[in-house]
Amino acid sequence: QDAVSKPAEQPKQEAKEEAKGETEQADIPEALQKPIKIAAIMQMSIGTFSSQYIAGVKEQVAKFGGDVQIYNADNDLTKMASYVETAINQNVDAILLDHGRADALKAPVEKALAKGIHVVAFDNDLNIPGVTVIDQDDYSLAWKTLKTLAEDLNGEGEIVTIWVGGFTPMERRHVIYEAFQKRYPNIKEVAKFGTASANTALDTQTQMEAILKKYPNKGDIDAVFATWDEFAKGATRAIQQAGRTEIKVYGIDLSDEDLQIIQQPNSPWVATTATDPAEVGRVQVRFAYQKIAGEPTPNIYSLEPHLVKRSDLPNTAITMNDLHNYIQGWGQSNVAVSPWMKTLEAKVNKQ
Amino acid sequence: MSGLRMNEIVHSFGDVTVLNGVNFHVQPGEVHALLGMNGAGKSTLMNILAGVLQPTRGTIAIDGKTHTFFSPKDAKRAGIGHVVQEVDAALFPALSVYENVLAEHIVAQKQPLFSKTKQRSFVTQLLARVGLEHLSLDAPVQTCTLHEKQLILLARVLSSSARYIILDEPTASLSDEETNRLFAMIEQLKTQGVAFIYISHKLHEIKRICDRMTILRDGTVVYEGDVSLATEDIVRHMVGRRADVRQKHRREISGEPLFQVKQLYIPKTKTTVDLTVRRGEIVGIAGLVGAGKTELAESMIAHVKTTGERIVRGKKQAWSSPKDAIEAGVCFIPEERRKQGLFMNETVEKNLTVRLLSNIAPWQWIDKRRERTIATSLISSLHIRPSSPTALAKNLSGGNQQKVVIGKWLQTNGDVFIFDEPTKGIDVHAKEEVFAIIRSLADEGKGIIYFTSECQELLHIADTIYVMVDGRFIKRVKAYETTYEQLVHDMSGGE
Amino acid sequence: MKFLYKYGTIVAIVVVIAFFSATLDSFFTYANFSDILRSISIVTLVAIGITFSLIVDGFDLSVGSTASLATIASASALVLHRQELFVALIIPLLLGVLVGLCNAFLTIQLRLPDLLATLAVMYIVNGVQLTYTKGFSIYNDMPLPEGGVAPGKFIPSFLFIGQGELFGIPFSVLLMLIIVVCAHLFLTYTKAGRMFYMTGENREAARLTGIPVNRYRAYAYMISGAFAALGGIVLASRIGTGQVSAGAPLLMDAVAAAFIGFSVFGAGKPNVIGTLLGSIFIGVLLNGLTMMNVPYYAQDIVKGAILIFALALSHIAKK
Amino acid sequence: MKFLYKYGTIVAIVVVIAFFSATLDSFFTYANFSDILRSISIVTLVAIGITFSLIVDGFDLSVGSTASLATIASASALVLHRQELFVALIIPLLLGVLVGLCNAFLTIQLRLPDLLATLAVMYIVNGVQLTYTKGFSIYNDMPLPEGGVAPGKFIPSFLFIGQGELFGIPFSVLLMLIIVVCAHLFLTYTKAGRMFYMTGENREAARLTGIPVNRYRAYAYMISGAFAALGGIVLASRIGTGQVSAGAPLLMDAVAAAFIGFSVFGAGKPNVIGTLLGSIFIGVLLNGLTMMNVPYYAQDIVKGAILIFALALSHIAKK
Ligand SMILES: Nc1ncnc2c1ncn2[C@@H]1O[C@H](COP(=O)(O)OP(=O)(O)OP(=O)(O)O)[C@@H](O)[C@H]1O
Ligand SMILES: Nc1ncnc2c1ncn2[C@@H]1O[C@H](COP(=O)(O)OP(=O)(O)OP(=O)(O)O)[C@@H](O)[C@H]1O
Ligand SMILES: [Mg+2]
Ligand SMILES: [Mg+2]
Repeated sequence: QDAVSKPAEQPKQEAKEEAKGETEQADIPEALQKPIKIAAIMQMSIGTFSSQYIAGVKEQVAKFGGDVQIYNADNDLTKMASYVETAINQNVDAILLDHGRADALKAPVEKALAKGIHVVAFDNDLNIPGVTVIDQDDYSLAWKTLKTLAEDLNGEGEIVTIWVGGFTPMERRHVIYEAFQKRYPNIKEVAKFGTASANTALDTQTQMEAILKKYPNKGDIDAVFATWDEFAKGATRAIQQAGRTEIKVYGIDLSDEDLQIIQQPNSPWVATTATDPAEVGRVQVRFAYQKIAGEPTPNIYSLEPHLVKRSDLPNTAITMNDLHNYIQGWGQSNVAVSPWMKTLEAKVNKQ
Repeated sequence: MSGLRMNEIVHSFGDVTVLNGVNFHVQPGEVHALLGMNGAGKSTLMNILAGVLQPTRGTIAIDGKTHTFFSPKDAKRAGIGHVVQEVDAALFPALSVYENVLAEHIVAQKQPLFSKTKQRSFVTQLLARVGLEHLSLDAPVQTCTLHEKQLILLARVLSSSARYIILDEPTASLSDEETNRLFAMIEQLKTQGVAFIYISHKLHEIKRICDRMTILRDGTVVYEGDVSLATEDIVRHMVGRRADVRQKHRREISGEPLFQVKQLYIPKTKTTVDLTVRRGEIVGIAGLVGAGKTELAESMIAHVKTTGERIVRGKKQAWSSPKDAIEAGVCFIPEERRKQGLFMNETVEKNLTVRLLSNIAPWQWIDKRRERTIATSLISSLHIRPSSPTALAKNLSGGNQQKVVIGKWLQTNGDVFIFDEPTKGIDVHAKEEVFAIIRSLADEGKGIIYFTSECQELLHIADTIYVMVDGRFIKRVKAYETTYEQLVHDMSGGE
Repeated sequence: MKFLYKYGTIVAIVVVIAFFSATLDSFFTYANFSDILRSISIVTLVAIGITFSLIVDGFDLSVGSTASLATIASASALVLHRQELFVALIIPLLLGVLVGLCNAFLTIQLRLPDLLATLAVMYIVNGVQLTYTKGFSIYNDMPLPEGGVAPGKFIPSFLFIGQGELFGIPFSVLLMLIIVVCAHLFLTYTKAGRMFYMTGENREAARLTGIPVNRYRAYAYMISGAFAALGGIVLASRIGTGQVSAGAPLLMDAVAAAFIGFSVFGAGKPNVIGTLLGSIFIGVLLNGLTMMNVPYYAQDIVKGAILIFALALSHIAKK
Repeated sequence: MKFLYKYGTIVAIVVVIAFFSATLDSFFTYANFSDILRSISIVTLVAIGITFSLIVDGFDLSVGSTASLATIASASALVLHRQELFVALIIPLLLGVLVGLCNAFLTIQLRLPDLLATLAVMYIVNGVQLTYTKGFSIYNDMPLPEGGVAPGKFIPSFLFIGQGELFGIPFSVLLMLIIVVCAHLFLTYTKAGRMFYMTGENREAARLTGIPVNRYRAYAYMISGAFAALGGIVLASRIGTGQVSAGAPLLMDAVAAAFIGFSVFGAGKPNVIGTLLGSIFIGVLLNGLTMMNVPYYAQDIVKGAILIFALALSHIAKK
């Protein structure tokens, strides 16, 4: 399982080679002459990260003139598996998966492959030849944030951790957190909590308030490590409303809404590590199109996460589309780009 | 034309005409008794007066002005107050005494708010008038006793300025002292010009409190006038031709004692009773509504938690639920068939065979063919209509429902049958059929206990009659040694 | 026994508070209680709505999704349509009443069982708010599909509802308390309040007493919808976002609060003071357990156990 | 009218299927129907349990969390304790029965209202399964806190339950159909089944007829727990993971299926064939709407609307 999510070297090189050929004009492959039908199946849709991921998928498919159907399994893995089967029965050209677990999806995905339907997965542990798994490298995400936190605290202090189990990415992030605790024994965890519901941010806010009351003095808590941006949002609001902005928040994941919160004056949310959710969606679609076109695709592709610090951002409000101006390499992965894609986009544009 | 007049009132439930051109007249400030046997149509007439039912034909006039009541609200506005016979239908159980008393007042008042202190003192006054000054205003009504509930309803009626108040069996569950207080209150209101319509089966009360009376028989008025009529004459008017039923032939019972209770405690009336049934004997228990008959019957079969000895065929029993009683051979046919006796949404067949499942399903698996055979034979021997075993119980008429309730016990090997008001609400024809069933059970050597408030029936069917008043047996007679008039007399307290 | 029956729930709350105060230094402080009250204000508003539907012997499962709808509606009015405070309040409330009307139509006119009808409405309303937003949350400066960013903002006057303070008391707490007091007075001291209770207690008797029972049942559903919407408004203001499906988790807590309220003071019937106490009970538990560092997964156990304890206390005493 | 009352629900199902078949090429195929049946098999099992509790006039809200508990229990038995198939089946089933016993104790002995008691048990059971796993899912080769990886695996014989096929039919569908048939026969043709119905139909009459009503009510809750656990086992086998809280979403769909089942064949009472059809109805809708490219957020609207339609059909005809 670990092997699945570790960034693999070889696919990246491949990606670079493809990037080089970008400017050349090329003919649209035979398989893509007709409009493409794609099913995007999500384990769940909570918060703005998911929204932007979907937006990325839709945007890229629209540019290619395809047709995408979004399925939301409401955090029900059996439903997710059923959706894959429904998609197969509908004879889609490709299936995009967002999260989910290999144990639940392996059988239907193999069925899809047998019927010649291409599968590109995001952030799950599928390990089937022919399926490209993109992940945002949760280990690296967690480590970048935690390292920043440790540096800022100078390796010493009291922190609050917000985490919830039951989701693959969360569990991976927790592995790094445990390593971090060993590495920095002087950073003490004074409290750890977290609930995932349809209203995670507000629940976190309520619980964070209780923690702040329990540690009412300046210096009782130095920082908050939030393993998910919904957690970070709630913690930030609790801290702001309690006027305890000396407590800094370190998060993982980023969305437009988060960006707006981070940019607020005296926002305690000082750093977050993330990949661009929309970019994830776009890359996933491009891989799917490459598969349909019959081009070679890697089995594993790890998106490079970026550390976004509050101090790196300008004073004026920006959106994630502008972020690349301030964060090196943000959202411009340029992976999985084939020469014919420009032609295809131009053709669609003309229609 | 002063006073209240109901002219030529006709009322039918479907095909059955219950009131047949009734003229009824009440003067202001009088207490007017409305008498009649069970089912004579008293409550129906009063429901029409109170706007609950709309008459098929006929008019109502108050002080010469004709009214049409489309709803209880209209009747109330015209000054009619109604204390109904079945109090629970009119009360709000979880609401306080205070709120229940004020219910109508609140609904009728114009302003959206009310002053709680003023209202509270108003309610305290009302409760004092009906003799409930000890009651806490905030106690939920569901914690009150039956007679308190009745008086609360009365207080509710007094809260509006009603000029004609209907009391439908108000004393059925009142003690002597409470009755006296009620009468004092009636006397006092009379002086203020309020008139009462008083329904009761206790004839001695009528003479004490009423000024005039109307006697109803089978939906027609047979007497209107003074109350100074001799008791025998009143009963004769009420009973009509049916009074001279043939006497029951003498039948001596000498079988072994089948079922005995000793010092059986009745929780509701806080009394204890002793009773014996012999093989082949039909024991009748006569008592007015509220005498405690149902509670006794339910105590006998351990449906109600109680103390006392139960002996079946000489063996002492330790029962904790009706299941034990049934296994010892004691069957109970309850009074409220809808609530206690039937599975309304199930078929007649399933209702009839529910006690016979161990026969038709020896290995858990129900032998449908045998079930059908048993059901069909019961249906035909009981003349149940419709005769389809798959008809739903809820679609049967009352009498046929009653036959189903009885029928389910017939093929069990029960020895003792306890019937609680088995003829309530069923027609004459069905009644005869039920009697025939009971008689044949007795002939087979079963023991029967028959609870009823209809003396007529007891004379007809019972061998031994116990008269029950307020939870006590005040008399035990052989059926052929007593008369209808005597029984009516005994049941109403023996005065 | 009588005492337990009447004050069982309150005893339970006091015991829990005493326990937390003894073991946690920072629990029994003004600031913490003000936080607890603020955190329960939303659930309490929704629970008051449920209390109304329970009073007329109905049941409204759609409140959670109605709250979500209201959250989205006020966020949309402010952010997408740049409307003023008044509009951002009135539209969600009207939508809440509308949902109540649908429930009333289905249960009263079509006579569908209320549990089922409001379940169906719950699905529909949830779908409506998701469809309207296409699953996206609504927030300040959000990029629009047609390019550019959203014209409006969560204005300070709106945010004040959920985040502001008045005389050192959070505004949402004040709002909640005022509404609890008003609803209590309304139900106890007005003609209409009595009629609600009578309708629920014995529908037949109420009809005979001259109460237009169907009208009052419809009112109750509309009030329930309006309170759910109010809860949704406070929710939007508190998180400063129009989060989709944000109201869904409110349902269970609100139902629990209203049910616990049944037994307060031995009332044996739904009542708003009881609902408030039930809600406080749940809020205190969550706060105290978090402070005690009880992991989130074990909190449910304590919550369930204490729910049973509180109920059993008054039920056993009743027997 | 009589016809509509009796066959209203079936007409609705047929109309919906006909509509989808006409508009969608790939809908009316063996493969698709087999998928639909497989997707509803878990919900149906849970819904049969609910049907039992409804038959005795009870209500069991705890089934969702019982299913979660069973999922975790079988995953734990297989993966963490390296047990055989038999143990991985019997332990969750016993736990399910135990939860049923708790429900029975609270509702029958303590006489708490069933909705409330099972709500509290729902919280507790949910907390128990989360606490046991500390919030982690259980999967093959998972790393253990004390180092190393889990000794066991989801063995093929266990995975066969949810993923295998027999004669070209998914095994879980076969299991569901067999159980529906058995439960139907049990309830219709056995003495005990009859007693369940009688107990629910009129508890007092049943008691007076000598049926030990409390025992049958307790049985019903235990059966409900056992079926929820069976649903959880199939769930674990289908997803090959001990996913925490995986059973929670089953509750609403199962309740809806059981309720729709009421009106099938005009039965007017809970019955397993009806429950199966209700479950199929929901499954067909979900499948068809997905195929028609109705966005997931709008599907709730259609689902709610059709639920109302199906219910109204038989209710209106009844009047
Ligand atoms: N809703 C109804 N449908 C059909 N028949 C009814 C209905 N209500 C009453 N009856 C019948 O009408 C007749 C008169 O009933 P009513 O209640 O007026 O008698 P009553 O004189 O008040 O008797 P009691 O002294 O027992 O109260 C009875 O035969 C009864 O069975
Ligand atoms: N405390 C009480 N509160 C309210 N209703 C009561 C109470 N006790 C008894 N009752 C009801 O009062 C009615 C009369 O009581 P009971 O059944 O003991 O007398 P009865 O002689 O059998 O009268 P009936 O002829 O009506 O059967 C019954 O319907 C009973 O359920
Ligand atoms: Mg009468
Ligand atoms: Mg009786």
